Amino acid sequence: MSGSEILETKSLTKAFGGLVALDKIDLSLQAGKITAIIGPNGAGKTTLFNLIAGVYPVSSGQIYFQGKILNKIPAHKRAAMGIVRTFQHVHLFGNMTVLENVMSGRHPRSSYGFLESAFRLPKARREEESISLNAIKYLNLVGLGTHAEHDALSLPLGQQKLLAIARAMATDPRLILLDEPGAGLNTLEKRQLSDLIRNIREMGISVVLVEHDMPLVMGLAEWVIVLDSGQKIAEGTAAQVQKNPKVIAAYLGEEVE
Amino acid sequence: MLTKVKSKWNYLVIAALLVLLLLIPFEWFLGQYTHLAIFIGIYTIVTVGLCLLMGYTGQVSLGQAAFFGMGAYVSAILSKTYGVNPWLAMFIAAVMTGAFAYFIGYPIFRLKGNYLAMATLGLGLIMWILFRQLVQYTGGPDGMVGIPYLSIGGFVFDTSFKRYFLIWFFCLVILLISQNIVRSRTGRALRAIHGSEAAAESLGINVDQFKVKILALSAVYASLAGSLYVHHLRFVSPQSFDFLASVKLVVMAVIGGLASVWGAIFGSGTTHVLSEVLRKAGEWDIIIYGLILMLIMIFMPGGLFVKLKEIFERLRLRYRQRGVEP
Amino acid sequence: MSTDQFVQYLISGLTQGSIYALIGLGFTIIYAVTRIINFAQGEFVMLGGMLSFTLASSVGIPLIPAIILAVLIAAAVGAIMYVLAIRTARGASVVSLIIITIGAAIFLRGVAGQIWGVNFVRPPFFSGDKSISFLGAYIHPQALWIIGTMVVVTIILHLFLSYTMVGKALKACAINPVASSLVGINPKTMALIAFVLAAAVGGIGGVVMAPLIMTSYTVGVMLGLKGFVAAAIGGFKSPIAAVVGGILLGVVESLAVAADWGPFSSAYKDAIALVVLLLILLIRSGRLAEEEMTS
Amino acid sequence: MRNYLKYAVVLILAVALLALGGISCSTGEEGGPTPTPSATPTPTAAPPKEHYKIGAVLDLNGAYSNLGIPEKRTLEMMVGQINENGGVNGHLLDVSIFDAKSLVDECVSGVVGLIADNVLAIIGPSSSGESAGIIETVTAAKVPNISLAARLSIVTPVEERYWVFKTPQTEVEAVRAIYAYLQGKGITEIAIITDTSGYGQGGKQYLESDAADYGITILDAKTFNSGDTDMTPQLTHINGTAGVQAVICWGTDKESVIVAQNMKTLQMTIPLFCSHGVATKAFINAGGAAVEGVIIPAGKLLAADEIPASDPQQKVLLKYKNDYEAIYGADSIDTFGGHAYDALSMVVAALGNMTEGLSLAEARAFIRDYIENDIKNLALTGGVFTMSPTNHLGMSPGSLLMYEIKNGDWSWLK
Repeated sequence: MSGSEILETKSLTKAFGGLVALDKIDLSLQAGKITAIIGPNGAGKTTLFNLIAGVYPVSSGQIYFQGKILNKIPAHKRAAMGIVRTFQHVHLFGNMTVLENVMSGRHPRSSYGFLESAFRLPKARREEESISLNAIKYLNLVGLGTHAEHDALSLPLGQQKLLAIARAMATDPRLILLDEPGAGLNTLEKRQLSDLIRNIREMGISVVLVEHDMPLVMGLAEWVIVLDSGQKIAEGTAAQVQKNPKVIAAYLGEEVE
Repeated sequence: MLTKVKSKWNYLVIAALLVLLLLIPFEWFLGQYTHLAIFIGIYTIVTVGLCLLMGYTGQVSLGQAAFFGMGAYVSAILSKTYGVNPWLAMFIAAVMTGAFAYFIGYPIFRLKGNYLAMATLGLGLIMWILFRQLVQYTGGPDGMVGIPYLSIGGFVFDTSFKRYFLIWFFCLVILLISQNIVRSRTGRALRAIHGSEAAAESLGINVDQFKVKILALSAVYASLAGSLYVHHLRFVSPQSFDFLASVKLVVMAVIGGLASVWGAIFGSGTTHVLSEVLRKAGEWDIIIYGLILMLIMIFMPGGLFVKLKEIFERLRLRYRQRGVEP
Repeated sequence: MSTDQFVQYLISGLTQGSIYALIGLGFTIIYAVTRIINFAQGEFVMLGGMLSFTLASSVGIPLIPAIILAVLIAAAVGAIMYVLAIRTARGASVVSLIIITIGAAIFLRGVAGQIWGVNFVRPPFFSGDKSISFLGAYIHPQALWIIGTMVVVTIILHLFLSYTMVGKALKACAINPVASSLVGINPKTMALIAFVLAAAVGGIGGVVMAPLIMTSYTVGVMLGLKGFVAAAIGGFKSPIAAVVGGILLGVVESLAVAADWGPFSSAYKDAIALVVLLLILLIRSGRLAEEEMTS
Repeated sequence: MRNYLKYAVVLILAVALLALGGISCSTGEEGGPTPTPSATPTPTAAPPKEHYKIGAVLDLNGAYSNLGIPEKRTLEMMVGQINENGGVNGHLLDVSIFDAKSLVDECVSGVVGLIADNVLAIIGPSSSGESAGIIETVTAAKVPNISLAARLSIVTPVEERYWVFKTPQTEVEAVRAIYAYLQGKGITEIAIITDTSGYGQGGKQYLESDAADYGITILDAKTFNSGDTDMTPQLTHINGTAGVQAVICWGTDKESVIVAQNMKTLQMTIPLFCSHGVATKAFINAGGAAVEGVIIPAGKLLAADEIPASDPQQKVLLKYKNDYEAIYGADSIDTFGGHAYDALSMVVAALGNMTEGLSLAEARAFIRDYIENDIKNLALTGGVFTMSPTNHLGMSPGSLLMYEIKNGDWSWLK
């Protein structure tokens, strides 16, 4: 399905009381591509993520996912549609093991409820089977298979970030939103991360990442969108945006790590 | 750890505990404490619900006694005043309480943290006031006496001995059900909510709905316990469901171990055995009770069950090393 | 209802509200710094009252030193409670710590019962027993003392938190313990200060309210409950918020008695008050949620 | 450092436990399974007879502890005296007292425990709510129970209270005593303010039902909760009701003082009447100026010294008062201890007439039957009792006197 749009926004706007965090943003993201959203702090990147993920309602404008309008759809329903996001501050479930974290990612792909679980009905057993199989699959994808039984928070930050991605992947998304996946990682971990993201793309999943780390972005992204103080100021290939004077202006004073 | 690799050891311990449980009410064993054991069973049922709600889902309830009381009063009123069959009354009570919890759950869970604590506390107080003031139905502050016994066919549960087995049957079934729930997709969803609501939501977990559902479930547990309570004592009075009762329930849940279903037994057990042992101490009992409560939390903040598990594990490993695994 | 009566209801509500506020303040201080709901707060209030009675009436120390001594002892108890019971509980979750405060409350109550016996007592009034006429209503001089003390204590706390080094540190610790510990504020010390402050404020409250409402070793339970409600309405945010919560609770209770339509007799005043307050919370909750997201 | 503190905590616990040990031992002695040589007056070296075990559930902590403590002291005092004189027919008395903590559940558990200890009879508890709670238990176990709580409903309907008796005057007597007094004073229009507790609601019920019989109309009825600290709003409402000649307050002592206090603050001059539940020293001591002039009905104990010798109760009143105050200090007496005195006296009377060698069940049945059928014109502190199968209170009328509080003491309104 490459070539068609996976996600579109039309004059998307979000205002918190007085301040306008996002101002009439028009985007259209190609399916099966790695898109990066960059911009200085407070540009509205995370707000954009939260709107797509449905954390809070849009003030005006529309979001379309595979042509379907997304505005009114509650956050927890979007995962089932194939949109999933990770968090800047990893947000792992500390009260679970590594494996259980990923298993909880299978939630939208399984359906048994209180009754089935209370009495261990056949349906529950069947689904648990496939849940754990898939979970292990995705755990291996990010190379954490050997840590399945550890407490999630006992992992170093690098692996925690990978685990978060595995947990998101477990929902079988069409579109995965990565919020600063590279933050706090060392060079080696960043290389692993890039490989993983490419892998995910190879699986035909569209990737959107918000990232401060320019080398990482430029190495990965096939399409880059630049936000500044709630406005889209540029988009294009990595090479194009890097030359864009607006972008350079926006980043002046911003030390680019 | 223990919950996973189920070694022979665990089975041995569980079997031993079950046998112990089975023997308690016999005269030649601990017969004279049957009544105490029954109370432990009843309060365990409420406490399990609280563990699911607080320990797993991370939602505070300072008003659980309200549901406990609803179950008790609905059962009492239906079976005594209107002559409804006690079992039916018990069922109606559970449904009513569950539904009530479900519907108040939606507004209440719009509140978070200490506002939630406040709201549940308020709910508890309001129910308590109603129990006291609706005299024509509830008998007011003095409560109701002469509530009928439960019975199956001709078999009447008219002695503590009989009721002991009935109540602990309920208790164990509920413990097992809860155990299954926490080890399932549902349980993971609940723990996810506790871990991070944002992340849970992003993984397609309907946070609000799970919250009200678990509140309703805990309410149903409390209601069942309440019904058993009145059909055991054949008496009900508002005082058993006041603010302090709600606090007592939280205490049980925490000292047992919030994040462990089986901890509920230890929580309920410890509190009741303590006050039984201390009763002989006259006016001094509450001083010592307070001290012990503090000490338990200071030395085993995770709760008794967690501590016991640690000790048990250590022993097992030691024996393993000695190579005497049976 | 005549205006005189209305004023009387307001005065009564204000007096009770001030009592609730004085107790609520303690809850707020400890919660803000440690996230602990201190169930022993009511016992601090009880201690203040009982001590001032023993010192002033039994031992016969003049009122002022007796009061000061009572407050100091209460504060000391707060410190001891923190050092012995709270700080020793390493790696305990907040819930566990809350249970410890429950244990402490039971313990303190029991000890008080042994020391002072089970009868309720009344320390001497600060300035007589002759009620003062005001806009056709009456107010007891001790009530004025209570309201005044509440106002003064609140102002002092506010200034303390806003303008002193320690106060600012406390605030910082309340907002973000981790960050503040990075800039060299020791959360444990802050927690200790919070407990001492709360105990002292509770003690002061107990001292001023005891002459009017009397005291016994069991009063801590009910007073603590009301104080908790007051603090919770205020969202455990700031001293001012706690005061607003307390006054609100007091006035609503008083007016709930005034308005007794049929079934809603004075028997339901507490229920009515709670319902009203819960509704306020629910209406505000929408906005609160919004705030959380932006912050 | 921290471990230090932990040890400190442990130390405190240890001390407390030791103290506990001391306490329970001492109670053990007072409860006296071990007869001290001096206490056993058996000149013949006959083997000491087995003890008569009696149980008591009293509120030694919590809301009703101000009733429970004098009750406990009274029982311990009596048991001491009786055993010094060689017990009942040579059987030493052994009273084990359980703390019900003013909680129904605790109370029931305590009673179950006592029954398991094979007690012959159970005295207590102090509050109506708890008392109602144990009716089923004692009835099922066929153990006689003498309640120390006020409500009439504890012994009525009597066919459902086969095993239950009580000694305190009920709210009915108290209400009628007050109404009779009002009638005498020509007061016809009153307001009532009652506690929402069982005790208060009991009073309210009879205040409303009996008013007409005494030509009294209730113009305003307000309530408060136990533990409330301000009744000004209620009283403001009453004050705003035209024609109220007197206020009757039905609650326990602390709340009643606050009512008196608030009336004074509102400068209400109409008389205040309180229930017999406030007949405690604390009411006067803490009440101070506020309760001056308050009028209450209460047992004769408060006026023991003034009771004429012609009164059948005089002897027992004086004896109890003097014995009690000899131990616990002057002016320490109150009517609640008296109720315990009456209860144990009845049990002892029954035991005194019990034949040897009865089985436990027989003994329990005998005590019940004796109290029901053979307690006739028995003068005790609360009144003159005549029990019958239709009356498990059996108190002769006129057991309550009206008192006014004058300069810090009860003065009997003869």
